[in-house]
Amino acid sequence: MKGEMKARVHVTLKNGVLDPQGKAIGHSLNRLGFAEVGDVRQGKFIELELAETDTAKARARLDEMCRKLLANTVIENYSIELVG
Amino acid sequence: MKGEMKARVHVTLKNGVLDPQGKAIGHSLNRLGFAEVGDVRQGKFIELELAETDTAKARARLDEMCRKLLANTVIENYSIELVG
Amino acid sequence: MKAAILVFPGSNREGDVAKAIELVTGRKPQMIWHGDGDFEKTDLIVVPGGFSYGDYLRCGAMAAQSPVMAEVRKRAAQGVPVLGICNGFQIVTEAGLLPGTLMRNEKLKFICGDVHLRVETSQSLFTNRYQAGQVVKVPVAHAEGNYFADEDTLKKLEDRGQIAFRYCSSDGTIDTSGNPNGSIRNIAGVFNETKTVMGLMPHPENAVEPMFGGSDGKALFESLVEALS
Amino acid sequence: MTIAAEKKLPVKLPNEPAITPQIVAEHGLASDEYERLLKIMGREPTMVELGIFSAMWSEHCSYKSSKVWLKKLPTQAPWVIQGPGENAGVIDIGDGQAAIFKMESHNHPSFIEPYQGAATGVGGILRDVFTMGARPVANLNALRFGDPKHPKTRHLVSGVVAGIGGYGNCMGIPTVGGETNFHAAYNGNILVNAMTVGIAPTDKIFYAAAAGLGNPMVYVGSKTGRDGIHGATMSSTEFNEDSESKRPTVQVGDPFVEKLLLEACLELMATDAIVAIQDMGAAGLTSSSFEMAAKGGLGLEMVLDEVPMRETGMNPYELMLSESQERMLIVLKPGREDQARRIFEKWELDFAVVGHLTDTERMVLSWHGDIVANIPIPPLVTEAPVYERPWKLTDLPAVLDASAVPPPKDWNASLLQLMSCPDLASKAWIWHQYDHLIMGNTAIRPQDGDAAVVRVPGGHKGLAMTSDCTPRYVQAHPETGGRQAVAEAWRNITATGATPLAVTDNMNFGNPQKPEIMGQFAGAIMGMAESCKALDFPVVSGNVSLYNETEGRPILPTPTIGAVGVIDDIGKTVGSRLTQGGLAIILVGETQGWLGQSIYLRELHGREEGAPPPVDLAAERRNGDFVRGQIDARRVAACHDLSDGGLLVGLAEMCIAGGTGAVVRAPAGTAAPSHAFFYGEDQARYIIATGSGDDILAAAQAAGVPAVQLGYSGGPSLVVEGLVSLALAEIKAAHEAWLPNYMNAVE
Ligand SMILES: Nc1ncnc2c1ncn2[C@@H]1O[C@H](COP(=O)(O)OP(=O)(O)O)[C@@H](O)[C@H]1O
Ligand SMILES: [Mg+2]
Repeated sequence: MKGEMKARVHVTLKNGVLDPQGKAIGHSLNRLGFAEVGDVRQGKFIELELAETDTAKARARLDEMCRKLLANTVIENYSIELVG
Repeated sequence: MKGEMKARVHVTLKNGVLDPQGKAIGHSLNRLGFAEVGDVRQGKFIELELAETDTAKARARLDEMCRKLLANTVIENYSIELVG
Repeated sequence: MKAAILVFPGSNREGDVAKAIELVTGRKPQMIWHGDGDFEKTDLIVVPGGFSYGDYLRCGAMAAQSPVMAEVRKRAAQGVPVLGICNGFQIVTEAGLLPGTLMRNEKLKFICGDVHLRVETSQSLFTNRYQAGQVVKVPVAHAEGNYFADEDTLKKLEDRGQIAFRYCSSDGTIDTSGNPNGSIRNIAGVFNETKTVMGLMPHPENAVEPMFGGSDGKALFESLVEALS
Repeated sequence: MTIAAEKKLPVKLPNEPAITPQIVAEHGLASDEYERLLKIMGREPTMVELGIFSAMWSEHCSYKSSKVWLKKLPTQAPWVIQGPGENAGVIDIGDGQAAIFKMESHNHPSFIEPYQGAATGVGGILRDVFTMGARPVANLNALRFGDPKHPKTRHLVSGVVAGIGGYGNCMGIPTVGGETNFHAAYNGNILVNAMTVGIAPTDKIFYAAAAGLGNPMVYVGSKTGRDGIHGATMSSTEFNEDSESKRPTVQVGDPFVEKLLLEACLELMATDAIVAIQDMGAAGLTSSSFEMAAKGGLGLEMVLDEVPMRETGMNPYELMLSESQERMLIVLKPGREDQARRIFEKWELDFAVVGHLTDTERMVLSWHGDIVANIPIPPLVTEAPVYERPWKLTDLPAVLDASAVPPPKDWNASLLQLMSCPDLASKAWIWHQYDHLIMGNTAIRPQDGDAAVVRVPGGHKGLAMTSDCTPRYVQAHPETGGRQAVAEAWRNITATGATPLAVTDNMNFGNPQKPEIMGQFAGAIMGMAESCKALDFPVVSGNVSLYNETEGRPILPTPTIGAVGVIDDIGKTVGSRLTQGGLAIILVGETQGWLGQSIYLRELHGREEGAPPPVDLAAERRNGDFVRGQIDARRVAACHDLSDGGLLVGLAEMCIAGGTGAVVRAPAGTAAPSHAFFYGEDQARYIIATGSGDDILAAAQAAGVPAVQLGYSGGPSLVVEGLVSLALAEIKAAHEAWLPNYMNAVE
């Protein structure tokens, strides 16, 4: 059975890596009159349903998914959260 | 001075809206041997620095930013979090 | 020269590069389906352009994990030349065969049109039919071609002559006016350390006939024929 | 089983509401239409059945207001293989090859959600073409936006362009041409018309008519979700304030899946397993299954439980009306299910046998073992409402006397102003976002010629294609405007050296229940029909989009014409770029100096008045055939047809595209005032640049074609003796800056 556990993964660019999307968003917000906006960074947010009940195992598997596919560890960090 | 407050915005697809990205990611994970993965949805995660000290005001402004630019409210939901 | 072209779900310039290779070699390259972990011996592996797996998540990320790429990694280690074009460059980079990464274009838009490139070296399998410093006109068509690498990597690339092409203006000047996507130091194409793997964002395969976009890209394929036949 | 088919009464779904007049109205059915339904059914319908009727009888699917008029368009020629009525039109282009093409609108969805609306518009038209067995080789798009100053316009341009590019680029089909206009009449209702051209072998064309009792119907592609339910009914009703609240009905496209679907379908088509195939467009599974059965004179039974579903808890009503994208319905030969399944599974697509063909001429749907719909097919088609709506033609406005229109105060400034006005400014910002080079066959790119020219794979032939309409002419006088749109498309193809072969149209109009709107429609059709007849240019496919109004304000009537032509030797094709000095600049066609409805009048004097330029079809034909002949004889270096903005704008476009200037003057004896001569929009004209000026002039005289030399190419400037002297760099900068500057600005 799938969907017994839910995971939320955040993938963000490492510090020092240029973020063209974040920069463009910041720029646009400033031009739209949101002068209070400073640095903007854009990342990804991935929600997964997992057919797994063991939290520790789920976490280990998610870690593997992130390293293998979800994040490019040359330029990105990731963080994993398990819910329900 | 900018950067006195940090905000985190999550933008996710509304329920029922097709998420081609999430679908492809789920497929790929399955193919890579992560058979336990069921539904996958991908969203955006945006971090902003704000030159603002009033939480209520910041929240109202962020709401406006989301509606104006960050989210496409036709198909997306957003949520706002203020940190520090 | 025997060439093999990989085909992923979502590849779409495999036909263009096959046509270009056939034009210079007179023989049809073999097309390799992404699920095939093994394929015939070949002198050159081409990873073509397109939107493998929809370019979802990160361009090239899902294709880099396919069975066929495991085989490509193995063969590249044995010295079989690999050419990654556009999405192929992204895939090869995600697969760890080339340094750096390709990010969203600075202006966040897909861009298609002719660009000028300065050939940085003629000392390679891929560029021996060009002159170093020569300016050529070749099209680009991508949304994520903004090359990025950290300072250490860039220094190594420069020191070892691993930069193949840079975007430039029509007179060869390297400045922002000729840079279509914000690539760091105008880098359009790079080699691995042994110069047996090359990735580039522009499409030399769409510049091999005078009536259809000019023929400045042809020499790249002729270089390979020269080196590999 | 067959005998008792009609006796199988459907059950109601749990919680199914009783059918009230309000529910009927919400389904867009008029009360007399509902009466008609009751007569056909002989009983009250279930919700599923009501939904099916409503979709099939919507304006979008039934063409109920336009049918009687569309019949007036000529649809035949010896080279037409398939005219209107199938998914797309098919013409013979020689060598055993056919060109398959169609244009379709996605206006309302694009206004609500510009990216996805435009993207799924491209996805839909691509499926229409590859469902017939063609590999798409080119896309075009015709866009009309509101006033640039309107607060929504920038956002709409940005989203629509990104959506068209996002879908077409991923599919690997070059987007090679189109047109883009701005006018306040589109403020609340933009137009997004997308066209696809494909190539197939003439002996391998696939049609939608089902055949073969008992043959399996299979569903392939993406799963069905709750997308766009009511989309077909929505696109058939007028907009109002709360149509924005219908937002969740927007469909999201997945071009990646469509690319897989294209490859999988072509792979299956290479076998002989297919009997009939039909894409699921508007009204999804309903219209696709219905049309296949109706065209084949058969019935069908579908088990809706078998339909691949994206979400849990979906019901038959939703399954039948969903407009989820990237889906197809196929009738297979018996026993070919496994062969087909293997192909679709290889491409990682859903595949399901959902039903089979029967001889009952009824559509019978089952769900969890119960029958939920049982509808007789023929009466739903034969008794579909058809309206001869009252119509009132627009009177021809008074002809504007050119001498009553003031000349420009400053000629240089006037040319710069025209070259940078929204309608005439370069659209490079748009087409650079489209991959126009993939496939390596693009010989004439956007802005390099009047039509795009694409090599037909596997030979030396070229296909020329264009999209044209001048809505302000149609508004002023629909008959003239209809005539002009077809003539301009024909001319654009001619200017590349290709022979124009056939037309697809996209009729975008307001509310047909208003006699003056219906009159616009009728007038435009009459004008188009005349042109198509006179130019041997049949209509082979098309689309009608009505109710393009906001708060009662209609758009400019916009019958967009997409056209295709062929040139046997692509090496002979010419573009409009002036790349060489010392060439004679020759004007072909007669110039009276027609300023009514001209861009000059609108942009410099703020007036949208007068009769539009008349279209002399005999002159069109004569002049066009002459120009094509000269190109074929390789006497022409560059050629450009004259349309918006007139002679001087056309010449300036040639100069800046090719980086070569020109020095010209009005020929001795010109009767028209200078501003009318240089900015008038008289039809049937071309500019030719040639090294054989005398030969061409002599040939023109012999052929009875008006032609006159205006000057020579060369130099870094465009010079009109005594009037204009501008560096090309300055014209180019003005021409190219407007759109990017506009898009980068913020209010
Ligand atoms: N939306 C668009 N997509 C692609 N190309 C476009 C678009 N709009 C305009 N173009 C291109 O810009 C050029 C100028 O368009 P237009 O002024 O309509 O040409 P013409 O008047 O010669 O028909 C053409 O090559 C056309 O294909
Ligand atoms: Mg036009």
